[in-house]
Amino acid sequence: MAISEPIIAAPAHRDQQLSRTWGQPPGFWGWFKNVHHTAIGIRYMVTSFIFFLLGGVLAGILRWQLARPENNAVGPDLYNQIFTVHGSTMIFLFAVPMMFQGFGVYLVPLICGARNIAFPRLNAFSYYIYLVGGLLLWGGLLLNTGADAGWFSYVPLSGPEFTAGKRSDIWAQMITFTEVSALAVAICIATTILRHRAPGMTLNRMPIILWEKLTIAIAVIFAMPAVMVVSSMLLMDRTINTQFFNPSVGGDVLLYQHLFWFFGHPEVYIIFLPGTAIISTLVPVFSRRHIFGYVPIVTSVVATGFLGFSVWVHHMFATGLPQMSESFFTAASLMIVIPTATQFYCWMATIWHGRLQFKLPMLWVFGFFFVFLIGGLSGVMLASVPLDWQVHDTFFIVAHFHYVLIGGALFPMFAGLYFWIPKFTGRMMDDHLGRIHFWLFFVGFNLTFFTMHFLGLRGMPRRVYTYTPEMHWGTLNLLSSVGVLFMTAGVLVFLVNFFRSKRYGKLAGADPWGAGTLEWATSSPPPAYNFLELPTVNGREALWDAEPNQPIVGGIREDIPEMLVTNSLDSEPQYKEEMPGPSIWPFLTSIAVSIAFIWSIFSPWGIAYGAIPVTIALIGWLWPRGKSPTPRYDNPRMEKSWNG
Amino acid sequence: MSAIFILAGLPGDHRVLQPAGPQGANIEWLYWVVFWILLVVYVLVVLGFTHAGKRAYTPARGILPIIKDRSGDRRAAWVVGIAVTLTVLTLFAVLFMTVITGKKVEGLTSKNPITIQVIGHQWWWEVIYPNSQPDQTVTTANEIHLPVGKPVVILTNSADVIHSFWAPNVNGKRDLLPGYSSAFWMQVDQPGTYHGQCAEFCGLQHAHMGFSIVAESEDQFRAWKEQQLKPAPEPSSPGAGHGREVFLTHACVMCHTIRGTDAGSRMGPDLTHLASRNMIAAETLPNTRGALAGWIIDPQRIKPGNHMAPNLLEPGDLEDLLTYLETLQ
Amino acid sequence: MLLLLGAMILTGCKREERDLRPSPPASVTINTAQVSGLNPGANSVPPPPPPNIYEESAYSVSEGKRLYDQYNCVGCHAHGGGGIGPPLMDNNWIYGSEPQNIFATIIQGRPNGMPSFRNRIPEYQAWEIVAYVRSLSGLLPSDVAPAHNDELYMKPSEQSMPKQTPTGVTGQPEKSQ
Amino acid sequence: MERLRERPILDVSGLPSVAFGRANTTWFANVLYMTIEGTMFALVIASYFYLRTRSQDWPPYQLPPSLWYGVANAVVFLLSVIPARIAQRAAPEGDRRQIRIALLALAAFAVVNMVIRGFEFTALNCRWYDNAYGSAVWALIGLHTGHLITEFVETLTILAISFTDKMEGTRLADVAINSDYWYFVVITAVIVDFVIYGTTRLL
Repeated sequence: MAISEPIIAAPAHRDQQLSRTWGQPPGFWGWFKNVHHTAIGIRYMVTSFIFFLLGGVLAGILRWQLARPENNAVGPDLYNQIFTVHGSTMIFLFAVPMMFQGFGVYLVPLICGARNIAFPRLNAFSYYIYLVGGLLLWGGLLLNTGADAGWFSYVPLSGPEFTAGKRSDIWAQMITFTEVSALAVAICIATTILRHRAPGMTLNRMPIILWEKLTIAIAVIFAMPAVMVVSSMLLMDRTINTQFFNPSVGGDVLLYQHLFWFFGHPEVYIIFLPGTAIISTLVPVFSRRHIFGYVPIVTSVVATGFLGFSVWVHHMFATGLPQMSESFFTAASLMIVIPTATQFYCWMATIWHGRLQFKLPMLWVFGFFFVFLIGGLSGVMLASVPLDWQVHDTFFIVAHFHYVLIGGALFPMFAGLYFWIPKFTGRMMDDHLGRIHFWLFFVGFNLTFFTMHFLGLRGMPRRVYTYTPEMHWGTLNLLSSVGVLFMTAGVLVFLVNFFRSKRYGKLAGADPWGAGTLEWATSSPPPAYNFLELPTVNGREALWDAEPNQPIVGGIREDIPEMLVTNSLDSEPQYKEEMPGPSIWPFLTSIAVSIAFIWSIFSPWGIAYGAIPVTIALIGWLWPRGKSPTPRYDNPRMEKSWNG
Repeated sequence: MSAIFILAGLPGDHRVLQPAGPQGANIEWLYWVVFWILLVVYVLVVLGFTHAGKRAYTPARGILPIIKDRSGDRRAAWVVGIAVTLTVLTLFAVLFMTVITGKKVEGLTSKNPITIQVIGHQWWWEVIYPNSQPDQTVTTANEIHLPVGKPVVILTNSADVIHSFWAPNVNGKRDLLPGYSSAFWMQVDQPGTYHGQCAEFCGLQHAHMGFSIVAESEDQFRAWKEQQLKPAPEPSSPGAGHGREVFLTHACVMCHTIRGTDAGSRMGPDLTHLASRNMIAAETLPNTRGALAGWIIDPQRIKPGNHMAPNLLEPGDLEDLLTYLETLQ
Repeated sequence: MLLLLGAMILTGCKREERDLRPSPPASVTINTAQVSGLNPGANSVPPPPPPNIYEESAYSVSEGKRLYDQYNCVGCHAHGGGGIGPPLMDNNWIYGSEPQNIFATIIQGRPNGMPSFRNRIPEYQAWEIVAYVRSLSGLLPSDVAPAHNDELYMKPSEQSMPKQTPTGVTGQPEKSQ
Repeated sequence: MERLRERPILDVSGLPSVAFGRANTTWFANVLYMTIEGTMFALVIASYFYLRTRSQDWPPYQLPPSLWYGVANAVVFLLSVIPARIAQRAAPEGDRRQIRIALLALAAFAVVNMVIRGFEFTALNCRWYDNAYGSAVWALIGLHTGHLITEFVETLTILAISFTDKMEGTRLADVAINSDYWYFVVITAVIVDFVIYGTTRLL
């Protein structure tokens, strides 16, 4: 591409022109037509945070019930529903939608220097589908139809014979909803990262957070189909009498576990990798230097994504597998420690050779180091088969995975929120309240979950609704329950902080942290068109490495929503694509799809009849409308290229 | 760190860490070795981060400029490289110990062992000492007797959903999967009673699905088995006689077996030697007259959702029934 | 969406009820006259039967199914197909298809082989079995009828059977044979 | 953010607004979509073989399913690649007449496929509720039929668009992408047929 210079500076009316082109319709119906990634990203974050609060309330009830031996706060039936919905909510409705979809949808296009996400309508559709899935699960719980077979709903307990009614069906369809949503977002994010990066942001210069989002998107694409297949099998076993899991006619209960954990373990990394990505983004910013070991970290992220698919059997050690396969999966599970350890050492080196500014987000980053490490190390114990035989399915496991998931996702999430909320809202969060939040949460978290290690070693299995006083588990359980109060207080402080700062917070400006990625090159919050001048990139930290007169992209039409498409490897400009504008059809399609899915819980014909409105809505969505400008075709060279 | 020991010192036993047999002991050994290794790793990494933080900490209100100096990176690369290598070596050590411990735990064997079949039910354990002659087969529930110092084979399967057989003092757990029957070995060296529990979520009463392992000397074990083989004695008193009548004409007979009477249903636990057991209702209640009475009248209050129906017996009938059940030594 | 939620609220609440400490419906009295005659009070107008609350809960019906198997109803009636005893999955009812008719059959027994289970099967369990037996011939809505069991496949599951209109609903015996 | 400083410009005004083949973002998304669906097929096929290891004989108590409809369907599928390819070649040329003819032929092939598929279902040696084998077979064929119907509707929609004046620009690229998806349906059909009809005889 030719670089011509110089041109006249941006005239003010371009802002108006771009706002008209990229703006989203106002009003009630406008909300349903909005397809801009910042709006959808915020919706994902707010919705999943609400689910986080709801899931937390359930956790509080669980701890209340377990605080004393032979407590009678909730009976076994309700307890089973609550812990199932708690787990399912936190995994499917909070962790993935927050860490992958929420942060990803909002930040990826900005970090790429693009004006919107690829396939914005698909992206909007994914949000509605996710929302309906969440409402389905919670509507079920409120109607005493909450799933009650655990968040992994093993057959035959969740199967046709042992779970009467519609509880497991609702769980299975909730899975379908959330996975369709995650898969749609995976397509949007992968395409955005590989095809809409700013010129100059070659693969070798891609910020680590983009590498990680790309890895997750690909992991989602390979992992989520497994859980959709297995939840569909469960649903079919329950509704149309297929026999996948019926041992007396050739079905197999372990098939369920294999398929579920083939999804389930990558899922852990789908939740944890965004956490490390936030750490890898924040550590250099607050150490005031480029990250140490870019290549090892990127390699580790990608390797984690791959290795995540080779360890699922370690969830099934207690089923009595052949010793060879046990040793293999132990080795694989231990191997996955290596990339994570590498990242830890690289972060340490970055801080060591940097100039540490211990601002609020960094407090949470250090919290992550100390807390996640415990979970990671107890994970080494679990990878060891004989130890796993002892502590599997006990409170030791409960402690472990809360250290991994809260340590590996929630601490980075709060770090990320304190870091990016100024970008989302344009105002700074209060530092003092943020520190109170941290210490309350940190103390409460460790009190609640560290004690559970001991409960596990003392023989307390997970998912018991009560226990007898003779077991001597009472004191530890009480301590654990007290910790919840601290955590709750911490989260309340966060909410207060958020709503206060949203109104009264100090204005953030474009770049309050002196960060290096492109989302800080535009105002906070970003305008409807994200960037007035589309940037080009000269290094791994786009803003730190920019030349004094770093070129900008010119020649993109501003009267239609046009975006530059670059190639995957070198981000060389390839062509300019007109992006779809606001539309009600994604919403209508999501309603049609929801009707089909929910109907199928009650009758297998739901899918068949429900497909008709879905088809109509899809045709309405895809049918070309309005007057597009005359397309501009490339020379015959193009025609050759797609054949190759 | 001190918090760990304070918490660890609370009353009650660390069942996993108080092994009563060779397998439990092997696993306990592995636990402590891995624990200390990991503790050292944790302390080192935490020290690394705090030291790095202290070293690099720069008090400043504003935003500091970016460091472009890369002189330290070469050395850092070496350090990181060495740290990663050490990590890999540590993991190899853990892997090695895992494999040898696994082999030891699974390698337990002997000739002509005692075989015990454990069948998981929602929410109790059926225990059978199989024999080719039906009248030499012992069937009991929730209480596994075995001789100390001898490896026994546990054959498992499940009658309904997945359960998991776990006696933490003795060995790790093993899932009971419908459609699969698996066998594993177990050995207890110290005489005593050890608690065990279902470890895989199995529905409403997963919390109350315990069992106990009673390890006793060879002679005691043989005597116990002799006793268990006998059919129920004829009632010796009129009260007990009427109690048996109550048993056979009420709901009891629909689900339970008492060998030597007409009661032969296999839905619930075999009650032929009910009085010889320490606990009832899958280790939920002590086997006392009062507890038994409460259990018979309203089992749904004690274990809501379990498969035993409430029995609204006349007080006299209940007393006689209890008297009869107490004769089932 | 709202409509669906509404539908769920209407059908959902009771369907998922799990009464773990059941007490039998108190008002039910059994018309002993039914035992003696094959055609009880055809001309008199019977009082409207109390609804069997267990038929509204999927959990109770599945409990009924479990008890049906475990109390060995299977021995004579098979899985509804009949054998020594009459089939239960068709719409011929010798003693009537109303819940209290079937309940009386279980509790009191019937001539020609059906034993009395009085005292042996607690009343609430009998009602659960009644609910299940009625589901066998499609008298219950499909969302409470149980799905198939994990055993050898014998017949379509209760929930997927067509709803039948029994001919003997008034307690009128079917003229079989 | 007003940047008043003068800055050099990377001028992209000369770039085209349509790209065919790999350059196209929708092509890329379609590849990702096919990866998702391909993973699903792979998992269902893996389940089929997993269940096979849990059975003494396979298919249980039955002869292998009769070959006739499966082979017929595979042949029709393979032939249908021709119109799909013609449509794909015509798209970048902008030859709308050829696109219409090719898509019509493709839709016709899809109809034939669906009819044969209907017979295939009735001729199977099992029902989905008979046993795990039946469930796996029906799930495999059912999954594929779902894709077949989806692709048929998509082809019809594009066909309808091709009769309007909207058939230009990125819609032409969609024609080519639609053919890619049809190849996917054909490849999975052959694999599914091989699993159901071939492996029971050969392995």
